[in-house]
Amino acid sequence: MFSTKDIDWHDTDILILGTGGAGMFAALHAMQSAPEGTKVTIAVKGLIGKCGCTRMVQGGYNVALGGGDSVERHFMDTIEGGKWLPNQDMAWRLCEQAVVRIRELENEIGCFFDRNPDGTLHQKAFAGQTADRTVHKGDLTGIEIINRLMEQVLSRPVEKLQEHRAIGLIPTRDGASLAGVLMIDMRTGRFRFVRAKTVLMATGGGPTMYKYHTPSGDKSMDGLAMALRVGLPLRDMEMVQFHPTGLLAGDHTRMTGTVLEEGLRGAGGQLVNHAGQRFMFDYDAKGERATRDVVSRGIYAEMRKNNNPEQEGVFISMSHLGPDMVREKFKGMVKRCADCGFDLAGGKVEVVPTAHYFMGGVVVDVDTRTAMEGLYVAGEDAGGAHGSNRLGGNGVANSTVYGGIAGDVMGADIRKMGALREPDESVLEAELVRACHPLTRKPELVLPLRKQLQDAMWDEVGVMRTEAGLKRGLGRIAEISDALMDVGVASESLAFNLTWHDWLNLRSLCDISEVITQAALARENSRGAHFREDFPDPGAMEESYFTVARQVDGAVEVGREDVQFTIVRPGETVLPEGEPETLVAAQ
Amino acid sequence: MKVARAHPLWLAYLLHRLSGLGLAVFLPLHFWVLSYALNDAAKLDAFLTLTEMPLVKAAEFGLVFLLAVHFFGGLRLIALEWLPWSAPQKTWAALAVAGSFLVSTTFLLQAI
Amino acid sequence: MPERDHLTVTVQRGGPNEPLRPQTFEVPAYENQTVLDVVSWIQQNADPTLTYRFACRVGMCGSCAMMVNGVPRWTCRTHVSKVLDGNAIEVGPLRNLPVIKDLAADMDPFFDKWVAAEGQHHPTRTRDEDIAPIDPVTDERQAANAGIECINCSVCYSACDTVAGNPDYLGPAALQRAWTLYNDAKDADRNAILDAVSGKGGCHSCHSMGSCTAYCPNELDPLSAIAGLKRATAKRFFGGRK
Amino acid sequence: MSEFHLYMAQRLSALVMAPFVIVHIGVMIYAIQGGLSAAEILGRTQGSAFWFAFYGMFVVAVSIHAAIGLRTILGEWAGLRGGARDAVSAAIGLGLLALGAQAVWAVTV
Repeated sequence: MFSTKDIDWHDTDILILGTGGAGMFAALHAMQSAPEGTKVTIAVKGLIGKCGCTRMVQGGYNVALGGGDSVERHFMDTIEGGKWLPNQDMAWRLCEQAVVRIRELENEIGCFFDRNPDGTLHQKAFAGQTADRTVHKGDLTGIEIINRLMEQVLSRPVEKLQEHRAIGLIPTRDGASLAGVLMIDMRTGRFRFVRAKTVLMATGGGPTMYKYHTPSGDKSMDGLAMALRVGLPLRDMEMVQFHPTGLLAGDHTRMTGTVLEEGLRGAGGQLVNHAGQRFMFDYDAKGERATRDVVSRGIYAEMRKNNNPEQEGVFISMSHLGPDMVREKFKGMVKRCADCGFDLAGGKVEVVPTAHYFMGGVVVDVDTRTAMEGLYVAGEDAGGAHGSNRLGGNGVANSTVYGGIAGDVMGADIRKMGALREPDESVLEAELVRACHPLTRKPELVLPLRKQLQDAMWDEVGVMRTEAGLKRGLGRIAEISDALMDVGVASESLAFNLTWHDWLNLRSLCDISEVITQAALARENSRGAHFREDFPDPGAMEESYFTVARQVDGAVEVGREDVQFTIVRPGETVLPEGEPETLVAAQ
Repeated sequence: MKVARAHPLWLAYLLHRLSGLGLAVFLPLHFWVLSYALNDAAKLDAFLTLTEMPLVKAAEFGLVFLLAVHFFGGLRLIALEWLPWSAPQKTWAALAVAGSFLVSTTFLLQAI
Repeated sequence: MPERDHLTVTVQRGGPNEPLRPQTFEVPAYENQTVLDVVSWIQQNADPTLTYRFACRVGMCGSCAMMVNGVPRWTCRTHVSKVLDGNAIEVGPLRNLPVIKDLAADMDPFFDKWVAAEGQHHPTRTRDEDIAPIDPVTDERQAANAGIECINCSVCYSACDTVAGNPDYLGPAALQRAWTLYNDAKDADRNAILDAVSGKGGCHSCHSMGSCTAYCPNELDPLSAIAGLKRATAKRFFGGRK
Repeated sequence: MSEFHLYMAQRLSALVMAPFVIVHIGVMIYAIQGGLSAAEILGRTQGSAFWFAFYGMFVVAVSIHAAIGLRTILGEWAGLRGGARDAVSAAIGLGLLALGAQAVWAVTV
C-alpha cells in the first residue's frame, strides 16, 4: 500500500511534540537558549494550544510564594500526597522552579492571575495542601495560561506543524539515539518523517481508555505507546487518578465524564445515592470534603451496592445552599450544566468517578533526559514527580516547569550535537506498516471496540482492583486488541480521515491499557490512586517501590525498583523544627 | 447555508449603510436640480411644481427619512465609539430610529 | 424521552478540492445530546469519512465551533433542543475561514490576525523580578478583565459581516485582545498596540454591527472593546494621553 | 491617507455636518409650507454670505463623508480593492464637490 518512498522527509533542529504547557514552554525556552539560527519546530495532533489538557485546568497552579509557605512545605505536601513514591529530586525541582515559572508566566508571558485587594496574588488551598498555595485565574486558570503561551509562540518564528500526529519514534540503527519522528500530516493523510537533533515528547497522558474520562478527546496515550514500542522504561503505570465527580449523561454523549469541579464539594455540595441518602460519612470523617481518591472509592462502592443499570451513578446536590448562591458562585459550572440540559443550581446532577490524570510515564532524569540520546520527555508523559497521586494544582506546575527545563536543556545539548542522525530504515518501515494496517482490512466500525475497551478498563482496572479482576481485564484487553487488528478503515481518501485516527488512537489505548493492568498486578499494596481490594494496606513506607514496565520482544515486563529517599525519609521532614503542621485555617 | 443575523444592532447597521447609499445616489440629482437656478429660475420652478405630485412627495419624504435615519444612526455610532458608554446600545439604536420617524413624520404632516 | 426518535441532520461536505454539497442523515435522538454528539454519531456510525474537529468537549478549547442553522456556535455546548428547527439541524463549517474538509475550517488566518493585532504581551519585567502588585478593582483592570476569558474559538470572527466583506479586517477577537492588552498595566508597548490596530483592516474598519457580541458563547463584548480602541486612537490623534 | 485618517475624516466631517443637517431639515420644513418656489428659495439665499458659507461647508463635508463611505461599500460589497477602489472613490468625492459647488454657486451668489 505505502512504502517508505512515500514518506516526505523534513529536517529541523529541535522538534517538540505537543502544545500544552510543556510543549509551548519548551519552544519558548529553546528559542532563548539554543544558538542563533537553530530551527525549532512544534508539532501537534490538533491546533496549537487548542488540543491537550493544560487548557482545561480549572483549579490553578501550586507555588510557594512566602507568607509562611515555603518550597520545603510544598515539597513535603507533594511527597506525602504521592505516598512517598515520587522521585524526590524531581519533586524538589518542581517545587523550586515553580516559583520562577509563575513569575515568568506573569511577567514575561503576560498571564494575569487573581489578586487580593492589596494587589498581591491570591492563593487558595486544595485538598492535601498545608498552605494557601494555589495561584489561579477564577476557575479557568488553564485557559489563561495556554492562551498567553500560545500568543507568544505564534508571534515567534517557530515552525508549526498543526494536525500532525506522531506515530513512531525512529531510533538510529544502533538503537542508542533518536533520529526523528514519523508523523501523519492529518490534513493530507501523507506520512512525514521529521528528523531532529533533539525531540521533546510532551504529548500529555490522558487516561481515555476508561468508560468515564475527563481529558480532551484527542488524548489517546500515543506518546507513551511510542515510548513503549521503542523500548523505553515506563514507571508508575498503575497510577490512574480518578476525579470523583464526572458528569453522567449517557454513553451517546461526549459530555459524559467531563468534570464537575472540586469546589462544589468544598462549598458544601452533598453526594446522595440512589436511595436519596448521603453516604460519604460512611467512608470518611471528612465526608464529601475528603480527598479525590477517597471520595471516588466511596462513590464507586455505592454504585456497586446499587447495581441498577437504569441509574448507574450517584447525585451531587447543591440546592440546599440556595440556588441563587450556587448560580452566582459557580456561574461557569451552572451554565455548562444548563447548556447540556441539567439544573445544577436547583436540581441534582448524576455523577460518577472519572479517569482524570495519569501519574505514570517515561522514566526521565531531572533534566527531562531519557535513556535514549536526543529524546526528552516532559509533562504528563513523564513519570516520577507525583508518585502515586498528584495534588490538585501540581499538574500544570509540573508541565510548565519541566517544559521550560526541557527547552533549556535541549538548547544547550544541541551545541554538542553534530549532524542529524540517520534513522533505522527497518523501524521506519515497521511503523509505516503498523499505521497502514487497518487500510488493508475490510472496513468496519471502530467505535464498538473502543466502548468494549472502556468498559473492560472501568470494570476490571478501575477505582478498585483485585488480582482476579486484573487478570480478567488482561484477557479482555487482549481480545479487543486482537479484534482491532481485523477491523479495517476505508482507504479511498486519507485526507483528514478521522476514522483512521480513531483506529490509531484505539491501538495506542490498547497497548497502554495492557501496561496499566500489568503494573496494577505487580503492585501488591494500595497507595494513592491505586487501590487493591485484596491488598488494602499501603505497605511499609520505608520499603516503598515503584513499578517499571518495558516492552521486551513484544511482551510487557514489569519490575519493581526501590524508591530512593534522596532528600527525606518516611517519618522525617525537611521543614524546620517547630513549623506548624498546617497553615490552612480549619474549614 | 443561510446566515442568521437579524439582531437589532445588525439591522441598525444595515439601515445606516442603505440610507447612506441612498443619500449618496440622491445627492448628485439634488445638486443638479439646484444648479438650474444658475441658468433659469423658471426651469427650477417647473421642477418644483412637480413636488406637488404625490409620487414626488413620497420620494421627498423618503429622502428626508434617509437623511434623518442616517443622521441619527451616525450620532448613535459616534456616541457608541467615542463616549465611554455603558447603557445598552440597543436603546441607542431604537432611539435613533424613533427620532428619525418623528422628524420625517413632522415633515410629512407639515407638507400635506 | 424526546418526542421524536430521529433527527434530520444536513451536513455540509466537501473542501477546496471537491465541490461543496449538503448531505442528509437520520440520527437517533436522545435526551442529552449536543450538536457535537450528532456530528460524532454520523462519523462513528453512518459515514466514517466525515471530518470535523473537537477537543475538550466542555467549551474550553474552541475547536468545535461550526455553523448550526446559520449561527456560529460551540457544538459541544449546544444542546440539540436549543437549535432544532422542526426536526432538522443544518451544520456547516465556520464562515469566513477556508474549509479544509467538511466541517473543519482552517483557523490560521484567524490566528495570524491575532498576532497582527499585537495580541501578545509586551513584558515590563522578567522572571527574576517579583510579580507586580495590581489593584484588581481599577477601571483599567476591569476593562482588561472584561475580555480576558476569550478562548479564541472564532465564533465572533465567523459571525462578522465586516470580515466577510473585508478580508484584511482583523476581526473582533484579535481586536478585543488588543484592547485587553492596552488596558493591562503590565504591558510595555501600548503605542505599538494602537499602531497595530490603526492600519489596514484595523479597528476602524468595524461598523459596530455587533454580531460578535450577540453570538459570543462566552458572553464577552468585543463590540465595546473595539469601540474602546477607536476611542483610544482618536484620543491619541488629538494629543490626549491615556 | 491611512485607514485611521480616513476614519477620522469621516467622523469629523459627520460632526461638522450634524448642525447643518438639523438647520437644513428645519429650513426645509419651514420653506415647504405653502409650496416651494424658485423665487422664494433664491430670495432667501442669494447674496447671503451666511448661506454661502453654510452650504459651502456642507458640500465640502458631504463630499468627503460620502466618498469615504462609498469607498467602504465598494470594498465590502463590490469587491473592489487597492488603487482602483481609491481612484473610484476619489472621483466620486471630486464629482460631488464639483456638482455641489455649482449648486451652491447657483443658489447663493
